[in-house]
Amino acid sequence: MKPKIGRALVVGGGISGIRAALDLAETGYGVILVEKAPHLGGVLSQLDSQFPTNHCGMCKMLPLVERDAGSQYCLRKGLFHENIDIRMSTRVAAIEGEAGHFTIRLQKQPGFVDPDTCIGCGMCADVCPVAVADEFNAGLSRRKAVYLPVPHMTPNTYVIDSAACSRCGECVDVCPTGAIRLFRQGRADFGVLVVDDEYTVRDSIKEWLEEEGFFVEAAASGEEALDAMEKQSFKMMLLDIKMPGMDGVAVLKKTMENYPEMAVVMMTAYATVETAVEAMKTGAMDYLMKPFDPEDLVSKVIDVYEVREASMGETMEAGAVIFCGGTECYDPSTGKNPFGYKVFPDVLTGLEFERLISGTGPGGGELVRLSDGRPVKTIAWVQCVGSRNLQLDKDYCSGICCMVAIKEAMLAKERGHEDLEATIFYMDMRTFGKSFQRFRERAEKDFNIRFTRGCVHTISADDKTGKLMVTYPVEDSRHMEAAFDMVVLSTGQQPAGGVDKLAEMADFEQNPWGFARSEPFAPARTKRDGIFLAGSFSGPKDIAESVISAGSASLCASAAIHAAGGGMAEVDGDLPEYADVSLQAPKVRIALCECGATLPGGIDMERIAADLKADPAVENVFVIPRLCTVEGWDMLVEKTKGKGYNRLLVGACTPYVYTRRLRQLGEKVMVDPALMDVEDIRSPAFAYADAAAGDIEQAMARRLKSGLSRLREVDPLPKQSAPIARRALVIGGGIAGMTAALAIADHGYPVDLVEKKGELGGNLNWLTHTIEGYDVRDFFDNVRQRLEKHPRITVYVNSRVVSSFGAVGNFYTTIETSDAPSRTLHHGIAILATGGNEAETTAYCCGQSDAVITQKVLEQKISQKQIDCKSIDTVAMIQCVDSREEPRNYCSRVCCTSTLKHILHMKKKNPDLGVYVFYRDMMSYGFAETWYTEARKAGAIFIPYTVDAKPQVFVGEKGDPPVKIKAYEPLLEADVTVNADLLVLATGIVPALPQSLADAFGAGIDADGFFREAESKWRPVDSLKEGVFACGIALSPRSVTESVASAEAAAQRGLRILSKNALTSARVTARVRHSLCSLCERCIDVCPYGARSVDLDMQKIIVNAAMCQGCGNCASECPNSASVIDGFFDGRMLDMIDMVIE
Amino acid sequence: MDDFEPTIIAFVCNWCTYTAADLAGTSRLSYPTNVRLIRVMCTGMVDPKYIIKAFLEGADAVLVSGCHPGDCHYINGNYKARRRIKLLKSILPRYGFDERRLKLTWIGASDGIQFARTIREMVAEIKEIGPNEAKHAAVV
Amino acid sequence: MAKTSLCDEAEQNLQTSLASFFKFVLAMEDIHALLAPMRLPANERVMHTLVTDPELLDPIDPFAPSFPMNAARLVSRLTKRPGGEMVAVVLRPCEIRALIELVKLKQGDMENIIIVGIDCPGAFKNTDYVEFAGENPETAAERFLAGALSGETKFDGGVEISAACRACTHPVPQGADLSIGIFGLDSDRQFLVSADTEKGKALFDRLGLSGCDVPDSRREAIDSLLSVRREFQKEMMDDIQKKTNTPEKLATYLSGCINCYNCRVACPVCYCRECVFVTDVFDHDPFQYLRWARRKGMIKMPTDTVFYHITRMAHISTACVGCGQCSNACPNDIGLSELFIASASTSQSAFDYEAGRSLEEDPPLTVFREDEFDDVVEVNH
Amino acid sequence: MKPAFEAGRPHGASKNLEERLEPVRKMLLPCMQCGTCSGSCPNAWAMDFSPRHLWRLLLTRNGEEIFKSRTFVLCSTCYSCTLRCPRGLPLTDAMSMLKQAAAAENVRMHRRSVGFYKSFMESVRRHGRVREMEFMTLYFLSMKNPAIPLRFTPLGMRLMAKRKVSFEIPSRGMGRLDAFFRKAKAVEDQS
Repeated sequence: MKPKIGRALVVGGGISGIRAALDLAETGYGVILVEKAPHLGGVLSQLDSQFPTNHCGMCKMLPLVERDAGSQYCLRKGLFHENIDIRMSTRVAAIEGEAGHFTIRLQKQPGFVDPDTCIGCGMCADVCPVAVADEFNAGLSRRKAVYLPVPHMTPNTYVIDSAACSRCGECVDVCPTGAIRLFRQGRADFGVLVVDDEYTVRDSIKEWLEEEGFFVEAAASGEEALDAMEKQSFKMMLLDIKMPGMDGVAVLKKTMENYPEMAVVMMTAYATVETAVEAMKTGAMDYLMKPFDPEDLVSKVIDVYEVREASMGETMEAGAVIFCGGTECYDPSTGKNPFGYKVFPDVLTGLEFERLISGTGPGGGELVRLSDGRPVKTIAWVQCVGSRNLQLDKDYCSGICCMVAIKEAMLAKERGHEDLEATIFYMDMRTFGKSFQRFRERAEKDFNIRFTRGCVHTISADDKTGKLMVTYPVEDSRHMEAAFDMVVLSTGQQPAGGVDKLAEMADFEQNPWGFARSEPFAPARTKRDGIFLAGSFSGPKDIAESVISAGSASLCASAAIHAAGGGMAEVDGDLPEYADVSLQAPKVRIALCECGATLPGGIDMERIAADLKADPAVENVFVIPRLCTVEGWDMLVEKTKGKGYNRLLVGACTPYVYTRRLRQLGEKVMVDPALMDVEDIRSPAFAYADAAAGDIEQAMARRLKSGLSRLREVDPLPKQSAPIARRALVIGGGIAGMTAALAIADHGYPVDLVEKKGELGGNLNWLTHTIEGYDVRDFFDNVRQRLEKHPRITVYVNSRVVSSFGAVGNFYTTIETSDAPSRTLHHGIAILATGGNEAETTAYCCGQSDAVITQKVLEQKISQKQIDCKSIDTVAMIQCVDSREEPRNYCSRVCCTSTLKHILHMKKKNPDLGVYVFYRDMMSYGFAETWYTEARKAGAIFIPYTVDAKPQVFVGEKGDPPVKIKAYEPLLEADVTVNADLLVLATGIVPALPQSLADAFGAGIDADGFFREAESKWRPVDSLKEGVFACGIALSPRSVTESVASAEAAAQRGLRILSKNALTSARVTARVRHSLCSLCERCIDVCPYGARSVDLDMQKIIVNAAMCQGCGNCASECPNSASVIDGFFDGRMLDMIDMVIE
Repeated sequence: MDDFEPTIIAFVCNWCTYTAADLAGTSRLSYPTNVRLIRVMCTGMVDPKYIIKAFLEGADAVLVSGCHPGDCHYINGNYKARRRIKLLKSILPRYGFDERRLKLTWIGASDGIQFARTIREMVAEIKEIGPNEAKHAAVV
Repeated sequence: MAKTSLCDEAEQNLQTSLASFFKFVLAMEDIHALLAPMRLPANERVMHTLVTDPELLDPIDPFAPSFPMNAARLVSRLTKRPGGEMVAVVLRPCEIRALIELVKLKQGDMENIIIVGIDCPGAFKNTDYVEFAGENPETAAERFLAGALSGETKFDGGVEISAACRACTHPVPQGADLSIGIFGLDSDRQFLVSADTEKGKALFDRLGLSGCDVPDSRREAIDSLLSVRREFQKEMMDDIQKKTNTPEKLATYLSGCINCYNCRVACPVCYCRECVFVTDVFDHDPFQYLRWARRKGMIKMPTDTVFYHITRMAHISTACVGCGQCSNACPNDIGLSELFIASASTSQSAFDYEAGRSLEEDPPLTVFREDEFDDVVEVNH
Repeated sequence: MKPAFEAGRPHGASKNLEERLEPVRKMLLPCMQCGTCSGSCPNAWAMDFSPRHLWRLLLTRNGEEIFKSRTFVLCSTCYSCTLRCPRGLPLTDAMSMLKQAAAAENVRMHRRSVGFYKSFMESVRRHGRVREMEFMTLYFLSMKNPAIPLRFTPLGMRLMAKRKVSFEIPSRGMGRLDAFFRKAKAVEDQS
């Protein structure tokens, strides 16, 4: 393991938090990942299916190089990485200091179940008498007060919902491992002294507090109290004011002198309130007026206790902090609730719908009406619920709901009743991401999902049919009523609760919409250095953009830590040298955990042990009562100290838990952890709960035997490692390329930047300002200056890549510069940032008249002051020119915002200017919606058109208006004519990524010419070929700020590799046994990662161990086991099959 | 044979179906003990040899189960697995290994219920078909 | 359009005119060697021989009913690595088809060879050929063709054309550069040369062959041969199906197997350098054998014989060209070709694939489409 | 189909009406034509244009069409649209402003409705509440058409039978609303 050169704090364990943590961990930093919920995954732990596959795929985020450092299982089960320290149920209480050197205080929520001891048997939930709505299933089902927060986590331990728990203690009695401590240790240490002369008062208070687990003493007088304090230490005193002898105030004074830390609450009758108030000046914390409610008193004590506990929270240091707090869904039951949410049971939110159709959902995935359990045959989605709503002060678009609704409709079609009809009611279908438009069309054509433009305004119930009646306008001003079995509200995103408090605590700002505010052109930065933002915490984002933003934030965090000199070194010692046992016969020692007494009755571990001993490879078998306890683990260490064996098999519960611990054990007893394994023998007892003990025993034995067979074959081979060139090549000198180059160079690695044109900047050369009013030129100048001065960046203008070969770590790329000899660069990674251009068009008379221009020309004319807005009367604009229909069937994402920007600019210059915009769907996603509203407020008229009835444009003759646009206005149900002085066309973006360049690096190109990501959501800037990344417009159409984010993310992905001296293979990696290989190259054909190649000179198949992910497709394709996967050798697999059939 | 309890060998992919099986376990969905799980990294790793071996050793059915199309952790291993199953389904029935004894399913990580149901249904179906003849015959 | 020419030299018989034709071919400047079946000097066996001197071509004997091995393997050796010279190779149709499969598996290369395919009336098993050739191997081809071309399958001494050949539905070469046809002609002296590829046509022109139409009699002869063969193939497959349709019957059928692996050595498309069954994967420990024996009460030794044959089907049935060499090679006379031909017919049709049909078709298991074969996936929603 | 408007040269109403429309238009600029107003309007069935259509006409400067429409006259001021508008627009106010514009500019087509409103208010002003007989009389007089009262006779008879229309002259409210009306007048004059 490499030295950790610093540490970062990631706050929030949703997708962006996981991504940011992994990015930093893979780069070698230590990460503390803090999540306030008791599980990771954020909202995605509740969503099983994501566009575009409509399944999952989250695991594709896991590390690809040095895989062994991280978990190798479904991310829904949890996350493990040796550099990531995960803290669940924890909040950040304070952040002090400055970038590079923050001091952070964490506060853990009180937990009643010890996760290290809980074995997830569920006996507690069985006896728990309290049932409440289950938030995991969006409240559609019920759970107990002691429950599993998510069903699929591993290890999955129970937690207690403190608010719901009645403290009855049933679970404590039944817990087989004693993991539940309802009255936690902490409270027993928290001594409370009750001082009152009245016996009944002090006795009942004592009783109430003891019930809550506190340690309580009572004193009948001031003198007694002072005595008691001398004998024992108390943290808190409840003190009566009016007492015979020494009164409360006197006791208080004395106490404050001797025990200034003591929290004193005065108890007073009405008559002495003033005294109590006076007492607070003396040092009392608070007062309670008699007679008081026991609950008030108890909660006051708990408050004091928890505040004190929190102040004792853990303090740690970190160089940077990334906030990934996500968002929350709008709750439609608040406010006017026009859709009858929670009034009609069949009106659901999107999240509820997804839970309903989930296999882990309340009905096991059956799509039925919640009102009467009948199958759903008609279902409607209502868009923009809690979004684009000025009344709710939500003048933004949540950006994700359109695609989510399409996905959900497809899922309903796939999983629901065969005749199911799905309708989506929308205002603008915002398919603004890569491939979204085609996805929508697939939904329409292949899935027969109906898209109806119209804002639903009323939902009522038809008592006779039990159906919901949905009323909506149709475009010709009439209203339609349609009946549905179920209505799903596409609820918008809103800032996560508590953003304001976090903002105050961490000193970052909020934007006008309440989300965390990021800096101009720096989407991950806040105004406070070292504090960064990722995911939808700073505004609604889909998964791909969240993942990109997480990369961007981790890059910034890494830069901050790097700039501060690396911070606290946490250098691990040398790796222990284990003896080479490859020539010894396998001798396996087996440890079996009895799992307390939780296994079903009649299971005899000794019988299993005897069965195993029959195998000659088994050296010894011993049983441990409970491995998960400290004593149990010590016993294992003790029992594995002796010699005589060379492999260790442990039969216990969840194997995932043990990865880290086995490593420690190995170091202690000097047995290579690679020769140790844990076999799960606990789940047969769950899965076969109804079976006879003998059957379960057999099932457990079979598992152990298969583990045995696996372990017997394992020979730890020396890891292969190959040195790498720690240098980057960035192709394209636009904003994305420049940003990526700077990001990498700032980390100390040399960068070659190749630009085909004579100057850097790309599209920044003509953009002047953003819609927010930020100056693009200033920004550009800044970046360019920094880049040109940077000692580690070499810029090659007028240059292009001629050829490239090699693989991650070692690429050799030849570039050609005009008027100079070509040269070959040796680099470890490549970033393609070749950008794109505004598309050219001949549609709508473009090119026939000066009055018809594109957006880019307009921007240039405005900046060069060639247009006098005051001298013209009317401007028309047409959106989606040649876009969102074949062959260029994608949304270019930036044009609608550009249109709004131009409108607002021109309207500012000339408020009387007539502006008419012909559009299909205004893609003013996110906060751009506000500018859409502003443009309307400025008086622009927006007229929708469809592909079937596009506007017609006529260029004027002499005397006529310069350009005339005819179109159909659906609301007026009439043809309209706009006589305009200027027509501006939004032609969209075309990529500039040549096929030959992509081929040279083994990168893929999609149907539209953009870079093909390894995975559109989970690996949005990677190529399938490791070491090749893309950013900016080469990836997909995006704004300047979005390009910066993607460039930083791509740089971060590259730094992961450059930060290593050499790339090392993982434990499960493919190898070729050359003496058996016939060079048929079928393995090369089936390798999805391009990790294999044939070396014709050597007549060998070469496996790039860093690129190989160990999927084993090569091995199963190879007819004679010449290609093998370490850990899955055919001989072992066959033996294992044999073993389990027995 | 009333007391016939089929033996089912299930090759499950590490990412999806293994997780689903785990989930079925932790959700305490009970399913028959007949299934013997063998975890593989990817269904694309399941060599036809393994399946043939299982049948010859007397497995009454073999299940290969992995990620849904498009979801394979390794991009496309499940598609390749599908071809291999297609191949075996064209060969094995010739020699009396009923086509229904070999199944390929896509069971995602959160489909614990489907996993349990698939096993239950498979056990019921195989009970109808009866035992694999190779179980007792000296066929190796 | 193919170019065709009828060679018909009145004063020569088929044997001698073929010899002169191939001498002419080998005399071409850019053809450096010829690989063709020749009677070896001892005059007993007909084997593929690599000839560089045209004068030595007299004993060339491509139509001898001898098929000691599938020569695709030999062509693979000549072309597997770069640097070979141009060789003309004389191959039976099944050899060409096997070669095409091997080239797809990178075990050979077409660039430096000219394939001269021949019409194939079939051949005897090795032992039968020796019997049939007897004292006069030089007349064996003539005697054989006299009967075979008129539909005979049984010959003097009770020898019979091998089952695989009788079931073969590809008697006419496909994928050859030049083809030598004898079906439907006067086989005593006539043969038809046709060129199907660009390479073949160029050679055809340089050989100065004159063009002609294909006689109708040829088409008729081929059709009738095919219908007889298809019928036999069906019978054969039905028969094998009956004999092996349960695991136990299959085991009985294969009971003579002694793990000699001759069949896979003889198989032209079993291209592995070393069969997996002889690698460490099957290097069992003694207690494993006992475990198996205990489980089933008894096991046949050597073990892994049924396993081996089914695995071999999984490995090569999509590439099997039905040449019958497996049967030819079996020391214990197991009818392996029947088994494999039947299995190949289902597995190849499953993928709409035909072994040896075209170089353009990828072997079924090296490719996939996202949208296919949903029939083998259980749907569970 | 006749072009509904030509940009730059809108089919405006008279200059005075246009001036009165301008503040309404400005008020409704954020409208996004979602149609929630139309959907929630209980009188929409009787309207010639739906409220959404009306606002669209307003925003596209088709003033002439607006005053040909009876839509705003049929607004019964229930405020459903205002309550529900996702843009939070004061749609009911906008309807009232249109009514006032029609009254102030004495738009021919709306004279009857204006007369109705005026008669109603006059009766209220006089008595502090509406006096049905007087209200009817005032309304019929303002119509200057003797046929109208005859047309309403059967309805009147039925209302009288049910004692919905009274001949009695209540005196308690007389003059009590004067201050109220004076203030309203002053506000109107001011604006």
